[in-house]
Amino acid sequence: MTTVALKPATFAQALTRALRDALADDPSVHILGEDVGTLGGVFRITDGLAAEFGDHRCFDTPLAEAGILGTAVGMAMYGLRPVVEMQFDAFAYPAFEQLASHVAKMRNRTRGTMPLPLTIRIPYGGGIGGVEHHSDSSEAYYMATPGLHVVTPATVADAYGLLRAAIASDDPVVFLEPKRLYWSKDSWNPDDPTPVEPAGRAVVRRTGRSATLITYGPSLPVCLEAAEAAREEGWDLEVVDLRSLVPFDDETVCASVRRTGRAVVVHESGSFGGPGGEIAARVTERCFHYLEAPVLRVAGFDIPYPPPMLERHHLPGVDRILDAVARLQWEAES
Amino acid sequence: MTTVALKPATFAQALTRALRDALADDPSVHILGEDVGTLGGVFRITDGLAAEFGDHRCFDTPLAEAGILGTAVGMAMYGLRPVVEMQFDAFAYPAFEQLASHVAKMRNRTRGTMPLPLTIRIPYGGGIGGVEHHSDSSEAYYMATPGLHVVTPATVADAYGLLRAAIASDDPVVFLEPKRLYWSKDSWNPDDPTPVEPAGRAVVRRTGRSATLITYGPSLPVCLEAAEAAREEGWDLEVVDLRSLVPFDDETVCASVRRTGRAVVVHESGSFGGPGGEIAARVTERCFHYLEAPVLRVAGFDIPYPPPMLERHHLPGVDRILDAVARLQWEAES
Amino acid sequence: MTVMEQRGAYRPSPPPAWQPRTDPAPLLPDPEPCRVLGTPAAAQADPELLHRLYVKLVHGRRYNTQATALTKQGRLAVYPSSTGQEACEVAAALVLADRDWLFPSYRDTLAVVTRGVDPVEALTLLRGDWHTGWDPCAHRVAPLSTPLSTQLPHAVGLAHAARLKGDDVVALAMVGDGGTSEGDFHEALNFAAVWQAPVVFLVQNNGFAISVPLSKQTAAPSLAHKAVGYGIPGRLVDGNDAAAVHEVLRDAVRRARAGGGPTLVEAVTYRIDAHTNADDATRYRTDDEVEAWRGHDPLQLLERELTERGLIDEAGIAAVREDAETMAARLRERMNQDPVLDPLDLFEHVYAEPTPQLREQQRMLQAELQAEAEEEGAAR
Amino acid sequence: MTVMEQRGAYRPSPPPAWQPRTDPAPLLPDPEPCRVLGTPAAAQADPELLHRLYVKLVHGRRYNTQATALTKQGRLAVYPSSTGQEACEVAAALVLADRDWLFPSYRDTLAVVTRGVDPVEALTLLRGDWHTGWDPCAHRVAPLSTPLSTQLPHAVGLAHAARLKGDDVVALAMVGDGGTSEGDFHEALNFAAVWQAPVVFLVQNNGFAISVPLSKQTAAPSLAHKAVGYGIPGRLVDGNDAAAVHEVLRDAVRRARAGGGPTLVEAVTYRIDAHTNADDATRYRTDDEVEAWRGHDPLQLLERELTERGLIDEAGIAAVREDAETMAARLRERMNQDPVLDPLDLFEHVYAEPTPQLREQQRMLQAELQAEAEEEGAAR
Ligand SMILES: Cc1ncc(C[n+]2csc(CCOP(=O)(O)OP(=O)(O)O)c2C)c(N)n1
Ligand SMILES: Cc1ncc(C[n+]2csc(CCOP(=O)(O)OP(=O)(O)O)c2C)c(N)n1
Ligand SMILES: [Mg+2]
Ligand SMILES: [Mg+2]
Repeated sequence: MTTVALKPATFAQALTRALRDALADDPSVHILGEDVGTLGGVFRITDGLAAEFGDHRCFDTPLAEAGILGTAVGMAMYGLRPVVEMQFDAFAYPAFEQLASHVAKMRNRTRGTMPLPLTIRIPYGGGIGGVEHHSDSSEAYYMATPGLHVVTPATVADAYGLLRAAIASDDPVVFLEPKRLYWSKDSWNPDDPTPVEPAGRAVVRRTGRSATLITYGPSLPVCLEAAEAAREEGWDLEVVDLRSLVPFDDETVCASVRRTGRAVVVHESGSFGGPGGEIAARVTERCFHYLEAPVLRVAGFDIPYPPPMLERHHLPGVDRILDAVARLQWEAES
Repeated sequence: MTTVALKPATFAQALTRALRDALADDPSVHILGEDVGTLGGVFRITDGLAAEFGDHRCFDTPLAEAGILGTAVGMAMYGLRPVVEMQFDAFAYPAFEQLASHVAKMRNRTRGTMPLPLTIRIPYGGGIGGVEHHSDSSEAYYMATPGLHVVTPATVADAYGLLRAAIASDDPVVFLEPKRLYWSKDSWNPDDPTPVEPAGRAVVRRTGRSATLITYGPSLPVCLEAAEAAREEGWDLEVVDLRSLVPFDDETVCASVRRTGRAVVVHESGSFGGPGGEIAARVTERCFHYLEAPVLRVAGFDIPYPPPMLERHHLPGVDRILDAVARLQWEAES
Repeated sequence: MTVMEQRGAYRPSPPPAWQPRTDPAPLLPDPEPCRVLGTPAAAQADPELLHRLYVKLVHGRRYNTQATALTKQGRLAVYPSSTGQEACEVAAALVLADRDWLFPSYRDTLAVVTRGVDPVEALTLLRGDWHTGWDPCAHRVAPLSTPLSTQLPHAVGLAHAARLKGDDVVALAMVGDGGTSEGDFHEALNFAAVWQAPVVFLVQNNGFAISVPLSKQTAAPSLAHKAVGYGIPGRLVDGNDAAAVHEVLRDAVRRARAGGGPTLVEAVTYRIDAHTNADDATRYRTDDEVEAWRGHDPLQLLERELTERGLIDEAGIAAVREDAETMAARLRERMNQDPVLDPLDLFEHVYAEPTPQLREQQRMLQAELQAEAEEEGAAR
Repeated sequence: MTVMEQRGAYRPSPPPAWQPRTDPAPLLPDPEPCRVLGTPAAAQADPELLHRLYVKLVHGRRYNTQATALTKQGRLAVYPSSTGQEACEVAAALVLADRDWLFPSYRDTLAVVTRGVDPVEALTLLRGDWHTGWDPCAHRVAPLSTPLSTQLPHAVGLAHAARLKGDDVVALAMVGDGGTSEGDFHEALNFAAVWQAPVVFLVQNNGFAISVPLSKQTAAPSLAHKAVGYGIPGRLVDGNDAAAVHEVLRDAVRRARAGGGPTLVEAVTYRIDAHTNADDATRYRTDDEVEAWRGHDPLQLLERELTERGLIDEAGIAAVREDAETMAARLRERMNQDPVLDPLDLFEHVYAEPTPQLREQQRMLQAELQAEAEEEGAAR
C-alpha cells in the first residue's frame, strides 16, 4: 500500500477539480451557464476553467435558463457532454419545461437512439443566509420526473467522485450541490483524487444499532452531529448517506433499517410531498415486520423558504432530530 | 323535503356550469387561456362563456403559458379573481417558474397583504389516447410547493362544488381536472347545483371493513370498480376520495385506516416521488399500531407516460389493485 | 468617492458605452412577402428544382389527405394536416444538405417524410405505438416537438455544437405563428444571434394557433420584424410560393453555412384543414376565408407556372399524380397492419440501464401479462 | 377537394391574408440616445422638476452609499447598489401618479424609496427579517422581484386588470439588460402589445449582468430595437441624464394613459459599484471603463446644468446634501436596531387559513422555542 499525501480541501475545490479533470480527459465536455466563464461562477466552482481550456469549453450564456438547458440539449443531441450550471436552485425553474419534457424523455422517446449525456449542476438548499429564491430544496421535483438521475454529494470526496460519474453518465443527471457545504473541508488528496464512484449507491457513514438516520446532502453533517449527541442519551445511531436519490439504493437502506428496526429520514426540503415521504413509504413497504416504530421524518416546514433571520428555525437541527429519535417508541405501548 | 329533478350531466358540463355561475355571481372573475374564448377550449369547458359574458370576461391569450399565469398574477394583484386554463398538464410546465416562485409565495412574501385569489385549471392524467405530453399526472410537483392548494374532483357534483370553492378561495388553487372523466355522467340537478363544498375534506365513497383504498381523481371510478370486484374474493373494501391533496384530510383518511387496518393508495401518477409516498408515510406515522400490513401503492410506472397503444399497461387497473389488496398479509406471517 | 469629490470631473459627453451599433436597416424585412411564381423572378428559377418541388408538393398533398383518411379509419390517433402549407414543408426539407439537421414541430411530418424518413416511422407518434418512430441521428431529423417552440433552443445548441466541432452543419427549425409567443422562441433566437450559430428559423404563419387568429397573437408589423431585436435578418416570404420559400431558405442556409449567423424567415401561408381531425374550424373562421386561400393554392401556383412555361404537360402531371397514388396506397396498406408491440419495452429506454426499481416494475408487468395470456388460453 | 378539382381556381395573387400592416418606422428608436442636459432641449425643461430630480439624486446616491456601508456592518445581508443609475431609479418613481403602480426588480430599492416607501421597509428583504417589507397595495409598489423578468408579466396583468375595471392606472416595470434575455420579458411585452395594456417597460442597460457584458447578452443594434417585434415603440435614452429619462418615461406614461399602449424604453447607464457587495467586479471589467463612466455621472450632469442656469448655488447644494446626510443618519440609526421577529409568524401567511398540517408544525416549533427559553432561563 502506498501512502498518499492527504491535504485539506474544500467541497468547492473538489468540484472544480472534477470539472477540470473532465474537461482535460474528454474533449466533448463543455461547461455553460450564467457567469461561468470570466467570473468562474458566483460560487467560483468554474474558477480558472475558461482561462485554462478556452472560451469554447467553458462559456457564459445569455441570461435565460430555459435557453441554457435547451441549447445544452441540442449540444448533447450532437454528441457533446454539456455540463450546465444553474446559478441557484430557484433559478432552475424557468428551465423546468425543458427538463421535464425533453431532458427526462429524450432517450425514451427515441427508443434509446438519442441519449442525452447532460449534467445539470444546481447549488441547492439553505443555511447561507440567502434572500428568497436562493435557498430552495427542489429535489422533490426532480425525483418525481422519471428519466433523470438525481445525485447529491455530502463529502469532499463524493463531490469529486459523484461529479465525475455524473459527467461520465450517458444519462442526464441533476447534480445537486448543497451550497452550505461548499466551504466545508476534509482531508483529500487532490493529486490522486478518488476514483469515479459507481453511481446509485448509498453508504453507511456511521454504524449504530439503535436506529437509522436516512439522509443526504446538506443534512449529513447535521445527522452525524446528532448521532454523536445521541450517545449521551444512550442511543447508538446509524447514519446512511443516500448520495443518489434516483436511482434509489433500497438494498443499503433496508439492510440498515432491518438491523436497527427504527428509522428517521432527515432532509431540509419541506416535509409534505418531499423526498422523505417516498423514502419512509418504500422502507416501510420493504421492512414492515422489522419496524418497532413508524419511520419518522425530520424536514423543513411546509412553508416558502424563510428569510435569513428565521432560517435556523426552519432547518432540521440536532435537537429536532433527537426529538424524533425519542419518539421512536422505545417503550412498548400499552 | 322537496324533491329535486335529477338529470344526467357530464363532468364537463358541471365544470362549465361552475364557471358560468362564478362569472355571473362575481364581476371580478375573469377567465383566460389558450382558445378559451371563441372556441370554448379544446375540451369545450368554457363553451359559450365568451358569448354570454363578453370578451373581457373570458378571453384568448397569446400562446405562452408563463405569460398567461404571470399576467393572471398581475390581475389578482389588482383584486380580480382570474381563472386560468392550461391546455394540457405538460403545457403547464413553462409556467412552473411563475407558479413556484410567485403564485405559491406572494401571500407569504407580503405578510398576507397581497393574497392571490387565482384558480389554475389543468386537465391532467391519461386514458384518452393522447400522444406524449398530453397525459401527465403532475400533481406531485404541485403538492411539493407550499402555498398552493391542490384540488381534484372525481364526481360530477364535485366538479361543480370544488370548482366553485376554488374560485371563491382567497388562495391560489391548482385545480386538476381528470380529463378522462370529462365525459363521465351522473345524475345531478343543474338547476340547483350542489352548494360549494368546504374545501380540504376527503370523503368516504364506499364503506367497507377489510381494507381502505385511498385515491382521488381519475382513479376513483377504478377503485370503486375494484371494490365491487373484490367482493367476489371476500374483501369488503372502503374507498376514500381525497378530493383535496393540499390541504390533506388526515382525519378522514386515518379514521378509515384505523377501522380497516389495511390500506392501498391508488393513483395514476408515477410511484417514485409521487403522491402515494407522502400518503403512505403520513398514514403510517399516524396509524402504525393499527396497521396489519404496510400501506401499499398502486401507481403508474416510473417511466415517461407511454404512447396511446401501451397506456393500458401503465394505468392502475382493477386487477393490479386486487393484486395489491391480496398482498396485504391476510394470513399472519411465520 | 463622494459626490463632492466627483464634481470636478464633469464632462458633458454622450454615455461612454454608446457606439454606433449594427445598422438595423438590412435586418428589416421587405414590406411585401417575397414571391417568385408568376413574377419575372420565376424565369431565373432552375426548371429542375421547380419540377422537383412540384413532385414533392403533389406527393405532400396526397400524403396529407391519406393521413387524414387514416384518422377516420382509426389507424391514426390524431393528424395535424399541413394541407395548404406543403410549399413550406417541402422547401424546408429540400433546401438542406444531407449533413444538415431538421427540427420539426408537431405539424411537420410532411417535411420529415420529404427529408427521407419512412412515412410509417414519421407517423409513429400519431399512430400511437411509440413516440418518435425514426432514429434522429440516422436521418438528422429531430423528434417532432409537441411542446411548442421547445425544439428551437435544441436547434441552436446542435448548430453551435457542430461549429464547436468544426463540422459544416446547418440546422433548420420550424415553428408556427402561435409558437413565436413562447419564451423559448425568444431565448432560442437570442442565443443563436449571440453565438452566430448556423440556424435558420422558419415560422409558418398560417394565420391561426388552433382557434386564435394572428391578431390576438401579435401586434407586430410582421413576425419577421422580430429579427431586428436579436440583430439578425428577418425575411418575409409568400409561404404558398414553393419557389420563393425555397429561394429565401436557400439564401438563409447559405448565409448560415458561410458563418453569417441565423436568419428568421416568416412564411405567410394558411392552414386549409382544421387544426387536427379533432378540431371544428367552423367555430372560429369563415368558409369565405378558406375559399380565398384555396385560390392561392401552392400546388396550383406551381403547376400553372410549370404548365405555362412548358416544363410539364398533362401526361407529366398525370404521371406525378399516379406516383403519389401509389405512395398513398402503399402507406395505407402498411398503416393498416397492426404494429407489433412489446409492453415490456416501456422500461427499456428510460435510462441507459434500467434502475432496480424499473426492473421490479417490469417483472410485475411481465407476470401480469403472463397471467393474462394464461387466462386467455384457458378461455379458448 | 382533390388537387385536380382545385386546378380551375388558379388566381395568381398575393397571399389573401397579406395586408399592409402597421408602419414599423415610428416604432424604431432614434439612432442616438435621447439627451436633454447640456443640450438646447434643457432650456425647455421645467426648473422645478430639475430641482426635484436633483434633490432625489443626491438623496439616492447617499442612500446607496449608506446601504452599502450597512452590509459591511452586517446590518444588511446583501445590497445591490444602484450607484451610477440613480437617474433611472429616481425618474421612474417621480414620473408616476399616485394611483399608478411600480414593479421594481431586485436592484431597484432606490426607486421604491423615492416613491415613498419607508427605506427600512424597502430594505427588509436585504436585511433578511422578512421578504417584502411594505404593503404593496398601500404604496402601489410590487415586491422586489429577485427572479429576473418575472415581474414583467405581473405589471402587464395588473395594468390590463385596471383597464378592465375602468381605472386610469399605468404600470411601470423595471428590468435589467440581462433580464431582457429571459422568456418572461418576451411574453410580457407581447401580451402588453396585443392587449394594448398601459405599461411602460424600463430597461436599465448598465452594461453587465453580473459579469456578463452586453455583447454576450445580445447582438441587437440596441435593446430598444426589440420593440418593433412586438409592434410597440422603442425609445433609447441616456440613462444618466435624469431630465432625459424623465421626459422619455413621461411621454411613455402619457401615451399608455391615453390608451396608446405600451412602450419599451432602454436607458443606457452604468453600474458603478460591483454587482453586489459580495461581488468582485475587477474580475471582469477595467478601472478605466469605470472611470470613463464616473465622468458621466448623473448627479454631476444635473448639478452642472442647475448651476450653470443659476437654478442652484453652493448654499443650495450644501442644503440638499445636509438633508441627505440627515436621511442617511436616520436610516443608519434605525437599521442598527435589531428587528423584532416572531418565528411563529412563519406559518401565518402561507395560506389564508393555516392548514391543519401547518398548525401542527407551528405547535412543534412553539414547544421547541419554549424548551429553548426554559433552558436559557435555567442557565441564567
Ligand atoms: C407549450 C405548448 N402549449 C400549448 C400547446 C397546445 N397546442 C398544440 S398546437 C397549438 C397551436 C399552435 O399554433 P401554431 O404555433 O400557430 O402552429 P400551427 O398549429 O398553426 O401549425 C396549441 C396551443 C402545445 N402543444 N405546447
Ligand atoms: C431567473 C434568474 N436567473 C438568475 C438570477 C441570478 N442573477 C441575479 S442578478 C443577475 C444579473 C442581472 O443582470 P441585469 O438584468 O442586467 O440586471 P443588473 O444586475 O445589471 O441590474 C443574475 C444572473 C436571477 N436572479 N433570476
Ligand atoms: Mg399557426
Ligand atoms: Mg445589467
